[in-house]
Amino acid sequence: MAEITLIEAIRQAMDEELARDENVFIVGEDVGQRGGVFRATVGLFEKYGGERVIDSPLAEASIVGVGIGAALYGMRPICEIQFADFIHPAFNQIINEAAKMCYRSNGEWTVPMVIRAPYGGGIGGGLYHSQSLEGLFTHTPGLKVVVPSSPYDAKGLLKSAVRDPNPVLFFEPKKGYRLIKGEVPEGEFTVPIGPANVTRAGSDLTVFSYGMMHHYTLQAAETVAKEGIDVEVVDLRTLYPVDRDTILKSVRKTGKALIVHEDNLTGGYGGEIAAIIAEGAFSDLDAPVRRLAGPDVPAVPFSHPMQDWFMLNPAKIAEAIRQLARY
Amino acid sequence: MAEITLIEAIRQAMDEELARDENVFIVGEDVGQRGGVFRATVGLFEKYGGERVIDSPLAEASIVGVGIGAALYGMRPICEIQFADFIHPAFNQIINEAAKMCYRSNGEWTVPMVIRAPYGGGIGGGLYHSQSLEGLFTHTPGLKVVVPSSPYDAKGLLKSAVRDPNPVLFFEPKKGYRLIKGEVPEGEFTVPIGPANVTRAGSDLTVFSYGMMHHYTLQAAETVAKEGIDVEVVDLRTLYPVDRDTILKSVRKTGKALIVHEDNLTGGYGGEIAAIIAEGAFSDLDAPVRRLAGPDVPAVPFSHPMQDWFMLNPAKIAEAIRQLARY
Amino acid sequence: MELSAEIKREMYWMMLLARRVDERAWVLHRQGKIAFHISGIGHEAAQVGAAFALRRGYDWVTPYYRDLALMTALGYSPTDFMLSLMGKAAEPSSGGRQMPSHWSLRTANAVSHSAPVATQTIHASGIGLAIKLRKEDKVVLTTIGEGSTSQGEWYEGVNWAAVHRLPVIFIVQNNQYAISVPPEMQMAVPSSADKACGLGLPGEMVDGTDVFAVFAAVSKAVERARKGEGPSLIETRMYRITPHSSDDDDRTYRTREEVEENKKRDPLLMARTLLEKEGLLTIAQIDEMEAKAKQMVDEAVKAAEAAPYPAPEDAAFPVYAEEVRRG
Amino acid sequence: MELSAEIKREMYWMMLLARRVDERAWVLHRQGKIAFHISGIGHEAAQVGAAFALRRGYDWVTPYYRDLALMTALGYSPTDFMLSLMGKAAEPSSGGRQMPSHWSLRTANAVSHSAPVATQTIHASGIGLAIKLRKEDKVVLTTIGEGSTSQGEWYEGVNWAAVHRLPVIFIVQNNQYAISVPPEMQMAVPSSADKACGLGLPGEMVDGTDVFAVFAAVSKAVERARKGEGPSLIETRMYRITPHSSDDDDRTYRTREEVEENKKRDPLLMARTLLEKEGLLTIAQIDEMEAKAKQMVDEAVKAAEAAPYPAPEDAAFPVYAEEVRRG
Ligand SMILES: Cc1ncc(C[n+]2csc(CCOP(=O)(O)OP(=O)(O)O)c2C)c(N)n1
Ligand SMILES: Cc1ncc(C[n+]2csc(CCOP(=O)(O)OP(=O)(O)O)c2C)c(N)n1
Ligand SMILES: [Mg+2]
Ligand SMILES: [Mg+2]
Repeated sequence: MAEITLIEAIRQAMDEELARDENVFIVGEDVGQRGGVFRATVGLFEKYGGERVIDSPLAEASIVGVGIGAALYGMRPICEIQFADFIHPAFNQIINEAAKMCYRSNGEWTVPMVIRAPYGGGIGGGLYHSQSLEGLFTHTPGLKVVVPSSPYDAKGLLKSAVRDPNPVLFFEPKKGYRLIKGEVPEGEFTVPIGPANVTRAGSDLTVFSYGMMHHYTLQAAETVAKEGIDVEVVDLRTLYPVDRDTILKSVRKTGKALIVHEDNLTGGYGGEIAAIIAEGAFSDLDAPVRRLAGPDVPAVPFSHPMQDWFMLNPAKIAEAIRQLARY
Repeated sequence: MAEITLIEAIRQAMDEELARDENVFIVGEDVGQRGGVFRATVGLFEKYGGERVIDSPLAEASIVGVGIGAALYGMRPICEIQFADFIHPAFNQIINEAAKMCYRSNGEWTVPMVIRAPYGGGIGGGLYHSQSLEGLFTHTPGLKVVVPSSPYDAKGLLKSAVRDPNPVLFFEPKKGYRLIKGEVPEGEFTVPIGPANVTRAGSDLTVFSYGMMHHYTLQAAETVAKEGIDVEVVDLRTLYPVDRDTILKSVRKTGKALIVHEDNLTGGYGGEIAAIIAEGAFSDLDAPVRRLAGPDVPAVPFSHPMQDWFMLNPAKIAEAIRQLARY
Repeated sequence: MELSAEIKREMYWMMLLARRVDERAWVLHRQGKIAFHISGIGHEAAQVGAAFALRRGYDWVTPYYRDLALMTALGYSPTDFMLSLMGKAAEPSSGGRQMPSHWSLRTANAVSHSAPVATQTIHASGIGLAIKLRKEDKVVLTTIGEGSTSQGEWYEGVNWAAVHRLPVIFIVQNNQYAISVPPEMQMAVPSSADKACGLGLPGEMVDGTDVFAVFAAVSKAVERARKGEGPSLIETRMYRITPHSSDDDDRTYRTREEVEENKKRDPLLMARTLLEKEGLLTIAQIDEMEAKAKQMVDEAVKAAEAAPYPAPEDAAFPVYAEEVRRG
Repeated sequence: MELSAEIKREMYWMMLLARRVDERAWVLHRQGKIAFHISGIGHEAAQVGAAFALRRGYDWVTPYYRDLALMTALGYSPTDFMLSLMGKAAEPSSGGRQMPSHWSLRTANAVSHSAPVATQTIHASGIGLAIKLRKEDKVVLTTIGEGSTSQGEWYEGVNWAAVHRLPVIFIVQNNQYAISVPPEMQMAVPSSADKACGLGLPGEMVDGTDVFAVFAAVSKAVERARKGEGPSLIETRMYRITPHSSDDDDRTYRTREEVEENKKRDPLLMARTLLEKEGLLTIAQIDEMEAKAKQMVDEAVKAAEAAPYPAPEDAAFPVYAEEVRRG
């Protein structure tokens, strides 16, 4: 098996889906000749032509809205939002249109569509090239929200997303694009949208995370393992709908839960997970449900000392694990 | 003291603020001669003229964005979004601009602005005239989110919002506009943004809610009181920033918490409250933290049987209270 | 294209039928049998003229709420409409989920739309893109009110079609009001057709009370689009004879004299006069049509009243495409 | 307005200074001393010409990231820029919170902007509205790239100013690319100035490499605005000589020959040639300016390198206006 980067896995998934189904096409800013500002679509314009890899005018509502229209007609658009930070103009189209179409038409119309958006900080991008936005989208019935953390999952989940009959918002941890590498089999495979993944079995406590933070969590778990703390790690992967069963099963086993995300703490996705645990595993809990998350400031600042202050890392996660283990 | 409706309290607050400060102006769709589709601005166009009560072109991003520009210049705009359901096109201006302006300019620029938006269902409005959207905005540092539930609070909080140096999103429970009446003193008063309000003292359990659901909760509390269940009721009022102290103090006293909101359950505001309680009052809890909320479907359907299925009411709240009390 | 006498009569019939259905809705509202109606009275010529320029059932449409006559011409029956007014389960747009006049008719390629204005404009371009990608000769027609052309999404949608030369016909129904706001407060150009020059597509203003003039203008645009020559923008100008909706009180912002004056250009009267003058329509034929319309409307009301409401718990579905139950 | 020799030389000096600062930024980037630079090389004539048409410090500006020369002319010093490139605390736009070139200069009435393009267009109209409401004779100038005029918020912002006849000058800097995407993929009109006709305001295209032509065109627009005659739209056309930013690789989408060809219209060279021909600029004067610029840039780099970073924990503030610490 070849070891590839996260972004190469994403590129491969799109390449294979474009080859498999002629209804699949890509639309976004600079996705054509430029191959995307992160190079996720590199080579695809040359291979499939400008009719299937389309440079959009610079307007996100139209990228998503045109995708919706095409999906209604039976196409399978993959819409690229250049940075998650620029998804806000498309909010109406995503929340009010794509996500509500099936329900509002009693199933007469569906929107099979993927929206890819690189998210997250730690790359010197400042307030508007670093945002984690899953907390704004994990409250929308009709939408699926996926965040992969490994090349294997990225490829398998993106292929599933393209084939899914619903709108899928696919947040990609951009700091991990080239940093995270992993083995990915050659042939066709998919990873189902829905189930969370227990990526490390353990008995002392469970850490729930996703994306870049899941990557860091595995590192932190190794660190504390040497200190005798046996951590179970769950990669949530599909954030919406939530895989309640896997979450509750793990907490019932370990009795302690820590939720880690980079997005701001208050009102973030971690609140929902904590609430599910607090309600569903009440009598199994040996400690308060803890959350470790980005601070409640608008977004990641640019200057490095400030960026470091904002960002989580394996050391900060390890420290939160130790504290919870001590409880 | 006069007994007035919720919407009259809102109208009075705007009237008085327009009279008090010449920097205050209103901008929105049909706010002028029409006096607003809910009649919240009725009479103000005649009294203050078309320069201070401005009919905007039909474009929400511009209503908020023009408000931001004017606020930067030193004005105090009150922006009306006709229905909360139509706030999505303004999402970028609210989240990326208004809320981040102070932080991103290190305080050089601030946006003193109010955005009023009628929200909520039960009025036969279907998917797009019934939405509860606080869950999408209570995750944004830099923004304040307020939901009044009584005429007194509505007037006092709206006046505080107009005077607040930050952007304040003011969600008004439109089903209560004429249904909810209460005493409001004649002269000048304000209600501070920030503190939650214990509206009913009790010892068996605490119900946290806001807006229309708080109104219903008080009714439900009366019902179960006759059955011997002594409920404490907290009106959260300011949803963001969260008043953690009042929340935790009440749960530490009663040992049981129920959170009630009309907005969809998963990823909703209740998750954050549950998480705060689960973490901060762990050892005081005698039962799982419960949430009673709207079901996870896109929004309130139009047809009455379906609308009733979606909506909470005092009876459903009373039943959830009984269940929790029995735990 | 020269129209046969028969087709001209059929166009008149469609206008008449839509009018009688619409009038009955107002009666039902006054009787307290329905809670809401939004009317297309005065718009029939524009809508029927446009519909007849299409290959109905082959071409695609993304309509808006004022399109009762357009939808009637596309096959949305009086019974369908009455079902929708009453929120009955068999209503084809949404099974009672959406408010009345929020159309969808899969069999006619008429796409589900929402209330947030202008979202459908971008969908039309997306459908147009799909048609172009598949190298088909279908066209898409989309409608909107003049006030809603202030919305950024409208601009983005038209721009897409212009840049990519998509087979889309953008119809603006300028009825002189957006609820209470006149066009001068929406745009600084005399006609929304003037907006075409800034977007690089042909723009034309046509008398929206003249069904045959509209037919001719739209036919020309359809031909252009079908031949791959790109989109067109057409403003059909008329007057909104009724209040905005049954919730509106138009006395607050316009005089009765103005309304009466404009009723002189009632498109139904004008078509009738014209056809009578041309000798294509006799009094007997008109009486027959009126009798048939009355009968159809009576039967529709009866059928709708007898039809069952949706089961409350059906409101739980279909949030995702997997939950769609066909048949 | 006839320009004195002195002012013409001052304009040249501003262009030169901005150019040398910009070039140094590229050097610092190659040296690995800074991580990011977005360049205004080729845009100096348009920006300096526009700046000099204003009453600087009196009129208002909402700029965009490519406006180094504009901001230099408004008083943003080379040291300020070097501080921003290095993320140092004393940087006046954001105290290191924002990426470089995300300007704000309170003393110059230059408003903080973000990265999401076109949001500043609406702010300009809001400021224009405030100026009009206060009956002052200030004007607002706002800038943007041609690609970003595809954004719905741009359209809404310009429309507002046109409808309300606000004192706003909308400058589009058409540099032939939006990252990799050419204007033909953004708009179906030959120039963004053509968009004015659809919005009902005067539109003009001017050679953006000719500082005096830009000055003349913008001066005319400023005069109109100051007299209450409403907004104007001006496209200044030039060529983006550098890659989009230091993160871009423009070899993927344009040839070296094209770039070299366009360098012939370098605005700095053109201004110099013109001033020399008019006898307003001697070699000695140029040498002196170059020496002064070099010295200023050297000192700026030194000062910035010596300046302290922000304290990490300063990143916690100011989320709300109450937290702003002045002085
Ligand atoms: C985004 C959005 N904002 C506000 C509304 C509320 N609203 C419904 S119809 C309407 C006026 C529309 O006027 P126009 O576009 O001229 O269409 P008309 O109703 O006159 O046919 C408004 C403001 C809405 N539906 N969507
Ligand atoms: C809303 C939004 N979408 C995407 C981007 C990413 N982006 C940054 S600059 C740019 C191109 C802008 O081109 P143009 O408007 O022509 O300005 P130029 O950079 O050429 O001066 C893009 C797509 C952004 N900043 N904001
Ligand atoms: Mg209208
Ligand atoms: Mg450009």
